[in-house]
Amino acid sequence: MLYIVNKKGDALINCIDTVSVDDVILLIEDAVYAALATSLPSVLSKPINGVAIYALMPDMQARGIDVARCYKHIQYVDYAGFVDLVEHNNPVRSCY
Amino acid sequence: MLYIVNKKGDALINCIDTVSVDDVILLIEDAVYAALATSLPSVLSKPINGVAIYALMPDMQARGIDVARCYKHIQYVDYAGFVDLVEHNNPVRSCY
Amino acid sequence: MKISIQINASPYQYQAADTAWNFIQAAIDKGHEIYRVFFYHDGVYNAHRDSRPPGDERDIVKRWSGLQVEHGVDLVVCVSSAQRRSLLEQSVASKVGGYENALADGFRIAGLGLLMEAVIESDRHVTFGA
Amino acid sequence: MKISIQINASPYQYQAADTAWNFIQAAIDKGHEIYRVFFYHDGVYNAHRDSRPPGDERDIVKRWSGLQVEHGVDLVVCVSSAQRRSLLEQSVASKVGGYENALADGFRIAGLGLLMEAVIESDRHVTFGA
Amino acid sequence: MLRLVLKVKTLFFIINKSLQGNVCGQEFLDMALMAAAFDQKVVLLFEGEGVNALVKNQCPEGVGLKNILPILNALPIYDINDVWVEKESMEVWGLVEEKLEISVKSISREVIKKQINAADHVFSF
Amino acid sequence: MLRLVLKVKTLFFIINKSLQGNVCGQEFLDMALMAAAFDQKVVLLFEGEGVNALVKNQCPEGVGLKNILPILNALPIYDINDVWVEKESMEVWGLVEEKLEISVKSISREVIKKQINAADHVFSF
Repeated sequence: MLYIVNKKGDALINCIDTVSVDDVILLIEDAVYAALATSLPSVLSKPINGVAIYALMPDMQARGIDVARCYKHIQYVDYAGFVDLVEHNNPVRSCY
Repeated sequence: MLYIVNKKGDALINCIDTVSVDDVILLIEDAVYAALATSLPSVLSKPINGVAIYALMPDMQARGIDVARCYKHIQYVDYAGFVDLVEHNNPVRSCY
Repeated sequence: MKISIQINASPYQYQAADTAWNFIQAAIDKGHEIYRVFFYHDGVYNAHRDSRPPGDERDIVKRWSGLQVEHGVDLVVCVSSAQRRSLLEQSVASKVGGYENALADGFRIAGLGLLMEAVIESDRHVTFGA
Repeated sequence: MKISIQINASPYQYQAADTAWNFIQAAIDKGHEIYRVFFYHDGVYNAHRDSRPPGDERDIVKRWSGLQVEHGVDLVVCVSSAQRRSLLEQSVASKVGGYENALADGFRIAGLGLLMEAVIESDRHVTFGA
Repeated sequence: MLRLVLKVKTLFFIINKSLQGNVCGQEFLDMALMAAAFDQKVVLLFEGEGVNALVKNQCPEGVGLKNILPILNALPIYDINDVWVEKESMEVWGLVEEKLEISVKSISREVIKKQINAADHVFSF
Repeated sequence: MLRLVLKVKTLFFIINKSLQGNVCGQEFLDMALMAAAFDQKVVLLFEGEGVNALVKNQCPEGVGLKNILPILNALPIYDINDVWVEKESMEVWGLVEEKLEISVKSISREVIKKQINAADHVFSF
């Protein structure tokens, strides 16, 4: 199952509450801020067992987010990769 | 200073981060759910020193929220009371 | 006291327009003056004449128009927010071939200056957003 | 594969319409079929002809129209969402005296049945919201 | 509704926010009703904050809004019989079935998740 | 802009969310510019997640959006010189002034709060 999350507040928290092994999370739009390593613990501070977490690179670049400042367990895709994630996972759940 | 908060996620959390003594928080619309006592700790579980917290009763009733299920340190106003809070506090900050 | 109101959210999809309306009624009942209601961002959708909600639901656009008729409240729609969101001033619409009658009764279209004037003249400014 | 898309948010105020558009371009580039784009809730504001953003910004409504012309993508606006949000079908507009030309080129207005048909026929359904 | 549909898909409609205060909840339920009219397998799932949408004694009329309880009560008429609530969310919000307006199936997160994973499409709002 | 305004009010414009991805940030800054044109005392405050709006090297053009950095750079031209960031938020997000596009005053939450309490109006979006 693919979760597409576009905000880092409740939308992401609710998503994390229900993910399980083999799920994939894609952070888009303002949710990419959740990829940033913060000084306080944040919802994505730690890897989630068996869950792949991606962030949409064009939305990262739009916001000037440097990959070097992000959690190491986050992976990155462009829009073509976004399409691939949709192709290879089903169902698709949008969290917004 | 009066905070008018209409959602219980980031909007309320950011508000709680910056309130100080003599501030007033008014929960409206979906933020009234934050008045409900939950089994897990929630952002309003505990009173905040010197900060009065109100919930808009018509929005509570619209959602079938029983005052008996809410935290005891929450107070209630109707729209006339909402206007009074605006009259007696300044500035007014909307968090949404 | 003098209160100015700002509406930043579209009607129906968010409760902002409803909450603002109930607040304004209560403020007027208490003898306060609503100096102006300013519609900004997606709030401009509150002023589209052609909104036709089902008969068993409140008509938010008509309700605003009624507020202007009954209490003379000044309803101002931001011109630049409005152009992006398909609400054209009559003169612009006639020039570009758009809908000349798009704005509902009781509203007027103007610039951000009218928001600033309202805020400067008012004791309180209350924003209702999404 | 066949992908259907649903847009639930207004343009400009939210990134949903932009993200969806970029996604659709990439999907078409990869040879997938966009079975239908269905505009629901405030998403119907994407179909208002009179939207006039400043010249240095993207024109979201025109961009959708272009998608229909270039790739034949079916753009469907939900009729009941649309009526609440000031977008009337031509026949209704002519009856009630509204804007008969409100719908931008390339869109059509229809019922929720067309969303269901799209979902049943498609391998994937992706929703973009506020 | 008489209609020739060859495929039957399993569609989850997930409510994890408030249904009140705006028209989105109503419009979301319309989608589920239409899916049922197309003879699809429809599951309506309430989880997270969404479970609060089911409580009795909602009076949105007081703030001029439409009540969604009549739509919930009419679900069986539209052949929507799979109305699930997430057990864990009920506990967090201190809800028990007697406090709810309609009868639902209380199911654990883990079991729900397995079912969703096997669904064809998931709708949210 | 020549204009007779008798009252000067202190107006806080608080940015505590992303300025990118939509037109709201731009429209919000327009409000601050207009307030300055009316000779009001304008403070633009970045706090919480909003501090991220100030970082260098934003490329919204890649997703077809407008860049807001030119507006931020033009603030002094519009006589907006009080651009504050909350110190604590900078620390949470791991930001230092060199990473920001424009020069700002880094101020503690406590000091900011006292100033806001004395303001006439607060704008948020």
